[in-house]
Amino acid sequence: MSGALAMRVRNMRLSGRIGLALVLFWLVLAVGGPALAPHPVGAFIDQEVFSGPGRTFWLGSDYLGRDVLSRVLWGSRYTVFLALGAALLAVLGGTSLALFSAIRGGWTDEILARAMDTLNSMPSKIFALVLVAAFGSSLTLLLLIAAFIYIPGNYRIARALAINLVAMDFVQVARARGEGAFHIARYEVLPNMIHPLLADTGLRFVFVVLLLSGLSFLGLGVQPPYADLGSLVRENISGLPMAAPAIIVPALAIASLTVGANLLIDALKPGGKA
Amino acid sequence: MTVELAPPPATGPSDASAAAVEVRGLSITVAQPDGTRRAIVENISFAVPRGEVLALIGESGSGKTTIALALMGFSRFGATIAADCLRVGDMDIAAMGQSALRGVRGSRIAYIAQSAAAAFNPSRTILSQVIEPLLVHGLAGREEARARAVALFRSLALPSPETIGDRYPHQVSGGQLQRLMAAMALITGPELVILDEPTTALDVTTQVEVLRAFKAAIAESGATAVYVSHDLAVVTQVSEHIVVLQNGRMVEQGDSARILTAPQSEYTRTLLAAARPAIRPTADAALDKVLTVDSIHAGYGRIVRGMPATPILADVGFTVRRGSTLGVIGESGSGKSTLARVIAGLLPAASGEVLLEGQPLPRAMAQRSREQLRRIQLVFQNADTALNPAQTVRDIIARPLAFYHGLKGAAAHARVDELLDLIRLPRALADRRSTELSGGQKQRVNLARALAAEPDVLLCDEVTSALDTVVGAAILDLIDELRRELGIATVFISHDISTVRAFCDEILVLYAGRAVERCPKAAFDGHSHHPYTRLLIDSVPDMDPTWLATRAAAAGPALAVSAIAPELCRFLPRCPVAIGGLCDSNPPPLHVDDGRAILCHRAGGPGDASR
Amino acid sequence: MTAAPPTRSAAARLLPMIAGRIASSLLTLFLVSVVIFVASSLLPGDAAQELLGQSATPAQIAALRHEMGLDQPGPVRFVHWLGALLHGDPGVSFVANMPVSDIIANRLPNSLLLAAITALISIVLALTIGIASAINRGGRIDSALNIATLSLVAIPEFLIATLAVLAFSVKLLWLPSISLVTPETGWAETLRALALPVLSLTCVVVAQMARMTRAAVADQLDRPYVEMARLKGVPFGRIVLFHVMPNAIGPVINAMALSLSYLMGGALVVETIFNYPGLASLMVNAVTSRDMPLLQSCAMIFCATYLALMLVADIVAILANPRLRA
Amino acid sequence: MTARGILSRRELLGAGVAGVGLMALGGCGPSPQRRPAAASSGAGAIRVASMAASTKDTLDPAKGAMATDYVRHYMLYSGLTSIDDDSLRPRPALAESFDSDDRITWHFRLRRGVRFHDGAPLTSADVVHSLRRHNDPAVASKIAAIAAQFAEVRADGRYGVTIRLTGANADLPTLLAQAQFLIVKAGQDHPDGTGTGAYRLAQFEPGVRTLVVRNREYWIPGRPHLEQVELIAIPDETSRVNALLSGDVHAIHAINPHSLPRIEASGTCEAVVTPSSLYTNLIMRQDHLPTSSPDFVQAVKHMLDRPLINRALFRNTAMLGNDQPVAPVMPYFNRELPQTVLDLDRARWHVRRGGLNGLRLPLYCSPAATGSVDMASILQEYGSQVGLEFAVNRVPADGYWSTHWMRHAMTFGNNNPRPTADLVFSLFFQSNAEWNESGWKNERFDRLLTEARGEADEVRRGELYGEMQRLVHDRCGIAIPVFISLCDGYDKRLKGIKPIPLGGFMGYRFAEFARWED
Repeated sequence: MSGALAMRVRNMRLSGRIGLALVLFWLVLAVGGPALAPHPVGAFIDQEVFSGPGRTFWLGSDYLGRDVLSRVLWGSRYTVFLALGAALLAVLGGTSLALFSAIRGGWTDEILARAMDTLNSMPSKIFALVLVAAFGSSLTLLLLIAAFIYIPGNYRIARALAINLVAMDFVQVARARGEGAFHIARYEVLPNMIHPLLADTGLRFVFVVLLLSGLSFLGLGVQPPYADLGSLVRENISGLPMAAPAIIVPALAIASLTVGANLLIDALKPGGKA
Repeated sequence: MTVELAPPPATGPSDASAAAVEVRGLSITVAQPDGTRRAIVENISFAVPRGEVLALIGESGSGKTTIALALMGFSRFGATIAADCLRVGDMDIAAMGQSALRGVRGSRIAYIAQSAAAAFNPSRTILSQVIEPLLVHGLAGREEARARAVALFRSLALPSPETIGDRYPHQVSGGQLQRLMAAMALITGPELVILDEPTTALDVTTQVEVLRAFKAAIAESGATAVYVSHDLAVVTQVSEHIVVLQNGRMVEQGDSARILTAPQSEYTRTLLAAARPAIRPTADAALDKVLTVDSIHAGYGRIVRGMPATPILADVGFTVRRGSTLGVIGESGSGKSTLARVIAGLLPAASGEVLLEGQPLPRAMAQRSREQLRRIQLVFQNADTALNPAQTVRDIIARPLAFYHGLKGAAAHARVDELLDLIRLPRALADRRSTELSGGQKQRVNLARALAAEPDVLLCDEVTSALDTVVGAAILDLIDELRRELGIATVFISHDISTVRAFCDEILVLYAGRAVERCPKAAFDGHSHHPYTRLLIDSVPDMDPTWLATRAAAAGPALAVSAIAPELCRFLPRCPVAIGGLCDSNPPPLHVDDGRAILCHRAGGPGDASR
Repeated sequence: MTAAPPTRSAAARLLPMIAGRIASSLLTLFLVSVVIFVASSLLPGDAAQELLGQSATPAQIAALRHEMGLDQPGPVRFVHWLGALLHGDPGVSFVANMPVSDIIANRLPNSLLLAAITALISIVLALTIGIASAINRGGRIDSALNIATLSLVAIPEFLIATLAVLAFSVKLLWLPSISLVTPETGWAETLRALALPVLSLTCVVVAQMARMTRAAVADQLDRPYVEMARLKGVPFGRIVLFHVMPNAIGPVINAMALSLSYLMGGALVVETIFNYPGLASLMVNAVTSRDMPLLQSCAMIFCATYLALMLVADIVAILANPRLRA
Repeated sequence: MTARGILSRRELLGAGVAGVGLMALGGCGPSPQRRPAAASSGAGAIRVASMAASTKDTLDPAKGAMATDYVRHYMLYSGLTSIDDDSLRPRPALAESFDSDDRITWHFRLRRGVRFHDGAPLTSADVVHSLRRHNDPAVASKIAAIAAQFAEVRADGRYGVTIRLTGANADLPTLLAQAQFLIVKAGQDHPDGTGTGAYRLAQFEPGVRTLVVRNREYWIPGRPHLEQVELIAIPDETSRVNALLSGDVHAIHAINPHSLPRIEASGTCEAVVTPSSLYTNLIMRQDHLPTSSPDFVQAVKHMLDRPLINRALFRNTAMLGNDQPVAPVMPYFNRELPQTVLDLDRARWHVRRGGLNGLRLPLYCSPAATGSVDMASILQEYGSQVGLEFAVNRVPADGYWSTHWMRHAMTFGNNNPRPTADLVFSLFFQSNAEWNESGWKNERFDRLLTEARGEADEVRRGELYGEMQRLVHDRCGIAIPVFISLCDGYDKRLKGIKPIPLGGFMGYRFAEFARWED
C-alpha cells in the first residue's frame, strides 16, 4: 500500500507534488503547531499593536498586541480540523443520501431531492447564523452545522454521479447476482465516484474555511481566545491598510492550504492530465 | 510473424509517381513518460492509383486508423508523423504547416468516421454540418451548398433528400447517418476519401445497402479512396488493393484477389480463417431440458392484462438442453437483449414462464432465491461497462464465489486462480484493474465471473460483437469448450448469423420481438427459411470481390403497407415475397416440421418460403 | 439557418415540464417556510424581546407579544401566516411595523440589480477563462488560470472587498467606498456606486463558474465530433463557438445557475461592507430581530430565485439539446 | 441633490485622474485638496454615518434605542430641556423656565412662538401628549421605567405644564433632556417626524437612510448651519472608517480606537474622543455559587488588568474604572475612593481563602456588550494564573440580552452613558430594580438612593452619592474595568464639534452645532 502511494507521488505532476507538500505542511502544523507556539494564544504581550516582524514576535503582533505566530499556529489547527472534518462529514452525509436516493429511485429519490433543494436554496451564511444562534457554537456544533450546510451541495453532485453509475452494466450484473442495496452502493457504485467526490471534498473544504471566516464576520465561530484562520483575517482587518503581518499571514495561510488541497486532488484524478 | 517486405509493392501501379497517394517510410511516434519515443506505426509504404480504392486491414491496435489520419497530416495524442514521402496528389503532406493542412482537410481530402453517431455534432442540424466544409473553405455559398447536398442525398438513396438535412443526427437511422456522413465527405469533391470502418457499427442488412451506396458514390466522384477495416469480407467488396497491418507494421500487401486467394503471411491466413468460422459439431445434447422459456410477453411500462404498455417481446418460447447452445439472432431492436434480461429476471415478464429444470421461476429477480439466481448467469455484451473499473480482476471473480458459495480467503484465492486458468488468463493479471486489460481479456474475465457461480445456464449477450474477429473467435472457442466440459446450457445472442450458424446447436430468429423461425443447425442448410432469415443470410458478404455486384439489390417490399395491426406478420413492411390479401389480412401461421418452426404464410407451401 | 426549429414540439415538451416544476417548487417553498419556522422557533428570544432590548420589563414584553400575536401557539401563528400568504399578503413586519411587501419592494430591486450586473460580468469572464483553459488543457495558461481561480476562491470575500476599497476608494479616490443607491440616482452614478461590490462578488463567483466551464468544454473537446470538425478543416475558433459551445452550454449553465444563486443571499458580506441595502442584510436583520414575517418572505425569495435559476438552467439545457427538445 | 451629484461626480473624476498620475509617478496617498467635497455651497450638505440601522429605525422618540435614532430624533425634535456642554447641567429649551419647591411637583413654562415643521404652534397639549404617552404600554416606550414616576402630567394653560412625581427627584430637568422625552405633536400616536427641531424630514427609509433639510424657522436664531444632513448607518467599522477616509461621508460615529491612527494619519480627517460614562461590566450574580462568595468577587476585581484593557482594547482612550458606575466625567464622582489595581497575590489569597482553587466556570460574553469578548479573553488569561478556569462562551449578539445577560453566574453587561448618577443607581443597583444586574441587596444603599434623589443641597447630595459609590465598589458583584470613551471621526472641514459626555456626536446633537468650512 505505502509502496503504491510512493509510486503515485513519484508519478505525480509538479503541481500535485506542490499540493501534497502544502497539505502535509499544514497537517503537520495543525497537529504539532500549537506545541511550537512561542507564546500563549491569548496573552497580551506586545505594547504595540500590529507591529511588524521582529525578534520577540517573529510575525509581529495583532490588533490587541498578541503574538501572530502563536495565533496562526493555533488557528491552523482549528481551520484544518474543522474544515477537513466538516467537509468529510458533509461528503459522507451527502453521498450516503445520494447513493440511497439513486439506488432506491422513485419516491424516495423525489422526496430527498426536494428536501435537499429546500436546504440548498437557503443562503449558507444566513442559515449558519440561524443554526449557530439556535444551537450554539461549541466546536462540535460548529463542525456539525458546517457539515449540515454543505450536505445538499454534495448530495446534488453525488446523486448525478450515482444515477449515471447505477445505470451501468456492472451494477446490473450485481443486481442480477442478487446483491443487496448496501453492497451495490458500497462496492459497485461508490468506488467509481471517489475522484469526483475527492474533488468535491476539496471544494467543500474551501467553502467551510470561507464559511468559518464569514461567521466570524457575523461575530460567531470558534470560541476566544482561539480563532480559526479566517477569523484571524477578520479580526485583524483593520491592519490591512498598513499591511500588517497579522492579516497577511493568515490570509496567505488560507490561500496556500486551499490551493494546495485542490492541486493535490486535481493530481489524484485518474489520467492526471485533464 | 512480421514479414519484411521489399519497399515498392510488387503489385499495384507500375509508375508510383502517377499514383494519387504515395506513402514511403511512414513512421509515427509518441512520447513516453520517460522522454523516449515509441513508434506506434513504423515503416509503412504504399501507393494508391488515381480513382482506385486501397484497404488498410488489421485488428484494433494495428495502426490502421493512425496511418489513415496521417494522410491528412493529423495525429492523435500529440504523436509525431515522419515519412520519406507522404504525398496526396501534388501535396506534400509531411511538409505542410497547420494552416495549410486545415485548408486541405475537408476540401481535397475527406474523412468518413467509424461511428457517424459520434462524429456528427448532436446539437446541430445535419445539413449545417454537411455543408460546413464548403462554407469554411469558401467553395460555395449557402444556397449552392444546400443544392449540392440535396443532390448528394439523392444520389446516396437517402429518403426525402429535400428535408432530411433539417433533422438532427438522432432523428435518422444509423445507416442513413453513415450515408449522410459520406455526403459530408464528398460534397467538396475531394481527391482522396478516407473511410474509417464506416459500416462496422451497422446491422448486416443495413451494411449491404450502405456499402453499395458508398461504392457507387465514390466511383461517381472519381475520388481515390483509402478504406480502413478489420473485416476482410467487406474490404473484398470495395477495394482493389489491400495492405495488411499488424502492430503498426505492414505484414503483406497486394491486389485484393491475390491476398484472398494466395495469402503469403501466416497472419493473413489467420485473419482469413477467423472470417470464415468453421462449423463446429453439434453437441451431444443430454436429454434433460435445463431451460424452458414458454410464451413470454415482456416490455416496459404499466402491465394491463398481461401486456405491457410498450411491448418488446411477444410470445417467445424455446427450450435448451444441458450442454447445448441456442443461438438467438436478430438485428438491433429485435428484442434479443430484452430476452436475456427477462430470463435473468432483470425485467420481469408480463406473462409467460421461465422454467429451470421444469420448475417455474418467479418472474422478478427479487423473488428468486439466491440458488435460482446462481444457476442462471448473464454475460453482458460490453465487457468495458460490465466490469467495475474500480475493482481488480480478483475482486470481480471472487465476489460470486463469496456470494453464492461462501468461499473466502485462501479457498477463494485458489478458486480464482483455477478460473483464470480455465479461461486462459495468466494468474498474474488477477491483481490488475479491469481497465488495464485488453478487450479480449476483459471479455474472458466477464465470462469467468459468470462461471464462478457454476451456473446451469449461461446467457451470452453479443459477447464477441465488440471484439476483433480473431479475438472473438478465440472467445467462441472457449465458450464452446466450456459448455461441453461443464455441461452448461448456453443461450448465445448475436447479430452475426455466420457466427451463430457455426457455433450453435439450434437457431432462433427474432424479428421485432417475435420468434419468426426456430431451426436446428442440422436442418439449417438446404431448407426453406423465413424471408427474414433469408435476408440475414444473404446480407453476409462472401469473400468474393464480385459478391456485392452480383448480389441483386434487395427486392423492395412486395406490398405497400403503411401501418400493420399487431397480430399481423411484423416483417410485412419489408417482406419482398408477401402475398397480398393474405399476409396483410391474416396473422401468420406457425409451421412446425422436422424440429423447425417458421412463422410465415409461405412456409406451409412447398419450396423455400423466401423465394 | 435553414433548419426550422421544431418549436411546437419543444413547447409541447417544455410546458408540462415547467408546470410540473412550478408545482414541485411550491412544495419546496412550503418546506422552506416550515424549516424557517421551526429553525427560528429554536432561536433564543423573540421579536418582542429583541425589539425592546436590554431595558425591557416583563410587562412591556408581554404587552408587545400580545400586540404582535406572539402569545398564540406556534402552529396557529404559522397557519395564520400561511393563510394570509395564500391570499397574497406576506404580513406586517413585527419590528418595522410596515407591510413586509413594502420593505421588500424597497430592497429587492437593489439585490436584483447587483446580482444582474455581477452575473453578466462574471458569465462573460467565466466563459472566457473556462474556454481559454479548456483549449489549453495541461498547458501553462491552463495551470496559471487554475491556480489563479483557486486562489480567488480561497480568499475570504471580505478581504477582497476591503482590499478593493482601500485601493480604489481610499487610495485612488476613484470609486465610492459605500454604495448608496436611491431611486433618484442616475445610471452612471449607480454603476459607479456598484463597481466595487460587483468587483468583489465577481471574484467570489467567477472562479467556480470558470472551473465548471473548463470541465464541460474540455469534456466536449474530447468528443469525436470535434475531431471530425477538425478533419473537415473547420477553424478552431469556429469549432469552439459553433460545435463545442452548443453542447457544453447545458452543464455550463447548470453550474452557473448554482453559482449565480449565491448572488442573492450570499451577497451578505458585500452588502455589509459596501452598506448596500440588499435582501441578504435585510434577512440577517430579520433573523437578529426575530422578525418572522420578514424572515419568511426573504427566505421565500431566495428559495424562489434558486428554483427559478435551476428551472432556467434546465430549460436552456433542453433547448440546447435537440434530443431533449424533440 | 441632483446638482450636488453632478458636481461631486466631476470632482471625483478629477480625483481619479490625479490618482493615476500619482500612481504613475510612483507616489501614493491622496492629495487632500482633491478629496470629493460634499458641499455644493458654503452652507453645506453632509452625509453622516452612524453605527447601526435596521428595520427597527423609527421616527418615534419614545422608541429610540440606538445612536442612529437619537441623532435622527434630535435633528427633528426638541426637548423641554437640553444639555449643551460637559457640565451636564440642564438648560431650558422648549421650556423657557422650570421650577419646583419640593422636587415633587414641577412647573414648566413653554417658549412662545415655537412652531412645528407643519406650521402648528407648540402648546402645552403637545408636551402633555409627549410625556403621557410613555406610560401607555402600546407605545412601548424605552423609558417607561423612568416615566413611571410621573404621577400626573397636566396642562397649565396654553403655555404651562405641571408634572407631579410619585417621589421627590431633583434630576427631573436633566432626565427630560433625554432623546426619548423629545416633544412630538399632540394627537400623533405614531410620530412622523413633524417636530420643532433644527431640521425637517425630507426622506426616511428604515434601515437605509434619513435625509433632513435645514429648518429655516428653527426657534434658536442662527441655527442650524448645515443645509442638509443625510444620516446613514454603516454597521461595519472598517467600512465606516474607509467611507470617511474616501470622502464618501463626513462624519462617522463609534470608531474603534484602533482606527484612530489611520484617521489621524489621513491629514483630511480628525477624531474626536469623548470621555463618557459608558462601561462594559462583568456581572457576578449574588444568587449563584460561587459568584456570591465575597472572596470570589474580590479575587476577580483584583485580577482585572485595567491598564492592559485600556491599552489593548482601547488604545488608552478609556478611563480606568473602579467597579462603581459613576464616571470621572460625571457630577458627584467620588475622588476619594482608592483605585483597585491588579494584584494577583491578593487574588490568589482570596481564591485560597474562599476554597475556590481549580474552579471551572463558564463566562458568557457577546459582541452585544462592547469589548466583552476581549475582556473575557484577558480575564481567562489571568484566571489561569490564580487558579480559576474561565470557559469563555461567546454567544451571538442577538438574543444575548434576553437569554444570557444576568441569567448565568458570570455575564457581561453594557451600560450606556446616563445623564445622572441617580438614574444609573436606580436602574441597575437598587435592590428591587428590574435590572439589578448582580442581584445584590443593600438596604443602606437603597435608603441613601431615595434620600439623594430628593436632596436639594448639592454638597449633601455629593456626600450621599460618594457613599453609595463606596458601597458598590466594596460590596457589589459588579466589576467595571474601564469607562469607554466614544470616538468619532469628522472631515476636518466640519467645524464646531466638541465633546459632550452623554454620547458620541456631541451627545447625538452635533447636527445642531456643526458648520461646514471649506
